[in-house]
Amino acid sequence: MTELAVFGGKQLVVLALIMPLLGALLAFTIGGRTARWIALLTALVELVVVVSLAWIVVDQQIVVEYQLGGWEPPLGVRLRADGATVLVLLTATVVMTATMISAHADWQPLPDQHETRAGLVFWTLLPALWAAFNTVLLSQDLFNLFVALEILTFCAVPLVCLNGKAETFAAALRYLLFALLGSVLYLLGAGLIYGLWGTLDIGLLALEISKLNRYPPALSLALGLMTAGLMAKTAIVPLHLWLPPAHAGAPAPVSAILSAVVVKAAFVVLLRLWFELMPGSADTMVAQTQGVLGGLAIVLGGVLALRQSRLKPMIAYSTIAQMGYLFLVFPLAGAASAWGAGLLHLCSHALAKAALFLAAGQIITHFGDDRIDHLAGLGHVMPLTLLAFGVAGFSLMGLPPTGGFVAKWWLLQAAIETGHWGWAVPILFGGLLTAGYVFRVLAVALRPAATPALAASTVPHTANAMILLLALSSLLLGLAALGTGLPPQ
Amino acid sequence: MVASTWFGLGAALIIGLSLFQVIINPEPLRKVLAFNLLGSAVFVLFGVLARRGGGRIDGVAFADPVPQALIITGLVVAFAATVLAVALVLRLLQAECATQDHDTECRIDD
Amino acid sequence: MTLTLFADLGLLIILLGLAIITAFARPAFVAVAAYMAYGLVMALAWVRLAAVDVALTEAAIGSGLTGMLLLGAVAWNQRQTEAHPRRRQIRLQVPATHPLLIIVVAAVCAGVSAVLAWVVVTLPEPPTLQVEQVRLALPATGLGNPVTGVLLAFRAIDTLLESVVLVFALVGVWSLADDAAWGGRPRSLRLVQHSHALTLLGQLLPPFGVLMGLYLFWAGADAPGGAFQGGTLLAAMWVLALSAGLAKVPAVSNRQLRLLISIGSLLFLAIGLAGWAGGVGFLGYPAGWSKALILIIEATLTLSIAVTLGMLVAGRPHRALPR
Amino acid sequence: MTIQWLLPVALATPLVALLTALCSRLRPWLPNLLWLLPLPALVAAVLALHGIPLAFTLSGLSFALDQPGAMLLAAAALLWSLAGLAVPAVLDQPSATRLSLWWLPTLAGSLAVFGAADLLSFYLAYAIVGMSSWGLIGHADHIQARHAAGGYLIFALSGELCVLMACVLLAAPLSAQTGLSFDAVTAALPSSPWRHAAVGLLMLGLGIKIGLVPLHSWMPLAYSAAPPVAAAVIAGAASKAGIIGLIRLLPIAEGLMSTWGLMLAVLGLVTAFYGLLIGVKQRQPAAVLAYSSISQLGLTASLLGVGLMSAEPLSRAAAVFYAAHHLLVKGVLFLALALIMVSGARWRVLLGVTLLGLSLAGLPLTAGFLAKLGLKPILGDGTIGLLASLAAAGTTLLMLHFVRRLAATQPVSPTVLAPQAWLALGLLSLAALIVPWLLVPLSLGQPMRLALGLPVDQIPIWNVPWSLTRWIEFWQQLISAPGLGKALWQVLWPLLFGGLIALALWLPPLPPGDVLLLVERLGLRIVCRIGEQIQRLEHHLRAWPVAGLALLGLVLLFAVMLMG
Repeated sequence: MTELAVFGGKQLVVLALIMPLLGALLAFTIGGRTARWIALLTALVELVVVVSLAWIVVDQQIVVEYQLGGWEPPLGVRLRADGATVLVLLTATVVMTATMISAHADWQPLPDQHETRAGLVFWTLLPALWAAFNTVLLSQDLFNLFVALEILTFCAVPLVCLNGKAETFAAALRYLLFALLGSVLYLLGAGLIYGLWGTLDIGLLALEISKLNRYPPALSLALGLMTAGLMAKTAIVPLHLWLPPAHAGAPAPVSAILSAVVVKAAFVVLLRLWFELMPGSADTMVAQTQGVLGGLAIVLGGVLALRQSRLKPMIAYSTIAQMGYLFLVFPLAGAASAWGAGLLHLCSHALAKAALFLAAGQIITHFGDDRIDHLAGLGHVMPLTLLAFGVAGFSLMGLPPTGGFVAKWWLLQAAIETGHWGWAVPILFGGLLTAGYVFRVLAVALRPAATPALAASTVPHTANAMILLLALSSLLLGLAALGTGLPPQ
Repeated sequence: MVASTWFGLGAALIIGLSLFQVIINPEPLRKVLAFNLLGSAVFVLFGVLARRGGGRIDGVAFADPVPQALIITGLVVAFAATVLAVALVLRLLQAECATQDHDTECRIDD
Repeated sequence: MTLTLFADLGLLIILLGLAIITAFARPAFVAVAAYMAYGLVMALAWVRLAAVDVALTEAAIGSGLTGMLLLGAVAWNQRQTEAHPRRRQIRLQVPATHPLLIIVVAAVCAGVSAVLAWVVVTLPEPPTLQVEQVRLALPATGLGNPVTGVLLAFRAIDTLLESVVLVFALVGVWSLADDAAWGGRPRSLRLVQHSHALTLLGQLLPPFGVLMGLYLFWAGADAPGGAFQGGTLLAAMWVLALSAGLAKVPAVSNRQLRLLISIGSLLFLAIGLAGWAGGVGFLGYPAGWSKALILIIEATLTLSIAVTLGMLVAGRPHRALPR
Repeated sequence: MTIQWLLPVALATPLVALLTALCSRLRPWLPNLLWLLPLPALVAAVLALHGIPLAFTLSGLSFALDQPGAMLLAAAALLWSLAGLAVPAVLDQPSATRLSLWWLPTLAGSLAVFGAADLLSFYLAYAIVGMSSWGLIGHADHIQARHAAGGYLIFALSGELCVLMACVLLAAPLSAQTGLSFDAVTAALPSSPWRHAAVGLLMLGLGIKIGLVPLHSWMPLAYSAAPPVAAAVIAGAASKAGIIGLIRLLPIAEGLMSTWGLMLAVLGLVTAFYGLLIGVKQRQPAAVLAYSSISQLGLTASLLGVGLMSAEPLSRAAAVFYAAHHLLVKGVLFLALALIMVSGARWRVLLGVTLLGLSLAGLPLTAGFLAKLGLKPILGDGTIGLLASLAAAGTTLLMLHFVRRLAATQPVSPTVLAPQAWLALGLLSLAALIVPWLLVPLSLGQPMRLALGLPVDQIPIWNVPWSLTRWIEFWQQLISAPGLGKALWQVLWPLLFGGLIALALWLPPLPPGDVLLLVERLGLRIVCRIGEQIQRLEHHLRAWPVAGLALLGLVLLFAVMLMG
């Protein structure tokens, strides 16, 4: 009974995984007006759980492992939380909680209604998506990861077309089909790996692979299938066809989650494959190819973001560009700072991008227009929202002392350390493009309005507070990273 | 070559076929169908792996149970995906018909 | 030996033929019908691969339910096309792709097939799989069927997630409803207005089907079968009754319905959590209790799966409930 | 008693004030507070000059005030405070409020850049001041301002990225033990394998900031588009971020970079003359001042270049003084322009402006004379010294031209200004005339002794506490120096020469921005075309078959690569 009395790291790992799952199931079962409160309560409990877990892992410098059902791998499935995992877990928790709180007033039933469609779907699928994301982070089993990634997709797709607009159905279908294609390839790869060593546990596989001098053809094909399949889910150029319509067309809180959290899931698995299964793969041709695609994404995403006329597609293309930065981690993996840079970029982008999308949502609702050329007077009407937008934008640009800056700094450092100078070019050029589209919005928004009689807006304080919180977290993350000292060892 | 290997070769062939359809066929329902074919071929490959690890006890053939369990889970997940995709296609059809009735253009192939 | 090899090769050739028809037949009806046939033949192939549990699942879900779903969609598509002759086809891409592109895609697909085939042939011998580990660990669970052991004990987390996948997929399908129809019933599944044959079938078949389904679940502990196979069979019977017009599809706002749908996963989760109290950790079963607990989980899962699958086939709510 | 809290308070004050802007009720009060906010920094700087070390570290960012930093900080804080005093007088209420929102971060960055004690904090402050200046430049709501702000942004960002890359390169050879302090950076640089890239990128990035030819084009456009009161702080204080960067980061004492030094010296001199030549052809007074800034900053850069070439640490001292002097004088000139554009020209103001303008050229008895004198021993009597003298002649010419253009400035509707504006101008002028004299013993002591032929004592240049007795002693020695008469003539002849040319010449005007305008139109068209092509490419990539093909292609590619 002592296990129940004191929640140690092991219990917290399990709770972090099942709390949102339980919340989603209860929200669905009870429904009505209660669904929202169940989801919000879940978020708060999960926040406490994850913060405690992070505290334990960071404070005691330990790696928490948990064998589900007590079955040891290769038979059973293992959960594992190390420092990097809890950082991403914490980021996702902050993003999720803030998004839920800022969206708490949306899709409420009318007085004579029992529940609304969008309300039930949102408050059920968002915790479900969260549970899936946490599973992706914590699970050490390749097949379990597949199931979790699938749940993530199945929850994200209906959320994309939550507003019921015709064009979002097409976007959602496109998203679903391409994500499925990626999953099938991943699954095939996982199967081949099982055929080689009879296990799906990443830790055991890493042991087996480290014994090899040369990869057998089955392993090569499996890794190729898994890598490409996961890349399809991260929307790296040229596999990004599904992202812009889905992320731009979804309701703003959903877009925030999709861009901040969902695309990161597949990337985390990719990091695991390449850093845990095959350490020292930085100089392989595959890593170089991934880097090239990353650079391509930075340029393509940045240019396309600059050429959008509306706010949300602009932010969606920005996600494509920012995912590009993450892929530069692979060719730079030889440097000590690359891993930290990728992780930090992932987290600070998540926070900043969520803030941007939520701010865009408030702008659409309360300013009534998201055409960038029509935003004049926004600074006067919604100063706080614009401030948050600006701070988040600065983090994307990599202005100090934001998290984006420190990540970029470490990436550049990695480029120098490994002697691959060329990678500095897309990093720096991408910053220029990012600054271009962020300042383009700020420049218009700070102009006085053409019609001076714009009333000060009535953006709910909670929403503004959450957006600011997200933007400032991205900033604080940078300060905290700076505090840990440079360069990371 | 044992029979299970032949099944593996067949699965490889069906995977190629269905991948081609998934990429080339423009009709969403046919894409979904091709996905199912693709998924089933991938499961056969799993089955071949399971059979390789099996054997015979008292004259009854048996296979590695782990891939079998994975296939059962995978089949259910694939069914969920199919349901969702078909529901989306039907909803899209309905939306398309509605716009057709109002005689307005709706671009979705972009 | 050679005789069975010939039989296997014959099976394989039939499978390939049906796959080609599924992939390339022009009329969508033919393709779907070929796919259903493919599923049934595939069930045979699974038996040949010594995977009877999979064979049952493939026949029930892979061929039966999926086929039914696709057939319905194709029929609806055709009806709509006839009703709206000027309607544009929905396409996710511009159909007239460049011939060069088609050739390149074909070449790359062939490449994937070839590499896969090569890999299959060159897999290392002897295989290192988990047959032994499962056999050693199985007695602790009190089960006789190793597949059920893997599903509900060793990899219980997968099965838990798999059961919630169905719930969330259902929410996803429902989410596509019109706002005005929310809370209401899905479209009636009745295929024809009044068919004595169907009514008769709907009345005759379900008792046997339900019995068979319950047997599958019960047998699953020690012989091929289990919650998913049993649940699917129950669902199929329910759908049959619905299409015969013998029962009404419940409204999506129905509390009992929602509880039925989620009870399997919730109970699974609850028993998993109770493992902490039993000192065996999350998703663990205390010694001696495991078979009983697994049977309880399987029973509720069978029920939930049956209801969920039935509702999935019924689709999104269509008509609002009268206020 | 410890007063270590003063420095963090001084640097954070503007940012805290910025937070009050979040409250819409407090926001209209901000412009009236602007003069107050830099005062803690001024106090901190004066204390630091008196030998009280101030420093603090926050989350890996360290700040400290040594004497060069304190000197520039004192001058900058003075300018920011007095210019801030004038803001509510020359702008209407809503406009001043909007300006304040950018004024405050620029102020914060501008003060912090002088106090930064390591690479990271320097880059942080440098980026803040660069980015927020954008808001000051684009403040006015007309197409010219937007255009100028856009141009500024492109230049500033490119510059900042170069500086960022340079900083990363500078930090690369350092370890966690040594930290990122400037001393560690300059010490590690000569042996670093990346030293040439680092110094080159540094010069490129900082060169954009201080407007070295050919990276100067943004400056005239920006300064003439910005409200003159904002231009006063940008041209005066913000541009010195580039100078302090060169002072801090160039490994001058090491003497291993003579090629780069020569390049910087030559580029600086070219810039000095280029600014003069184009400047005298300008009609807008703000543009004339902008070209004058280009020229003066070029001269400062060339001073540091010579220092780098000959490993002469004194060049830093001279550059600090030169920059501090320019900071105050340029502030006065822009502030005068700001007031005159509202209320019309007045002869008293014009007289003062003439005096201070000629101070830039080295008019005896002004502080500029001291600055020029300090250059002499470093630049020497050779070609570079001669060229510097000629530049002074040109500056005379340019300043007289500015006064003429200023006199011709007619406000659209002359308004009576609040007295605080004139008070600000008066105080700033006094400061520009007097403060440099106070700073001389600390910074120019040894160069001036050299220039006047006095023996150089062994007192270290930096970190001697400032005190009145020391100051009087210094000047007593200098006034009795035998070389004073010769030095006076050396500084005076270019001034007279320039004045004579000014009388003789009359030149047709050129538009501000020169090269930029020619490149811009062509460049924009090419960039737009490239953008269109990329968009088209992306559209094709998003077609389903292409994406599917790419996916399978990657599978095969990766598999083949891994099989090796």
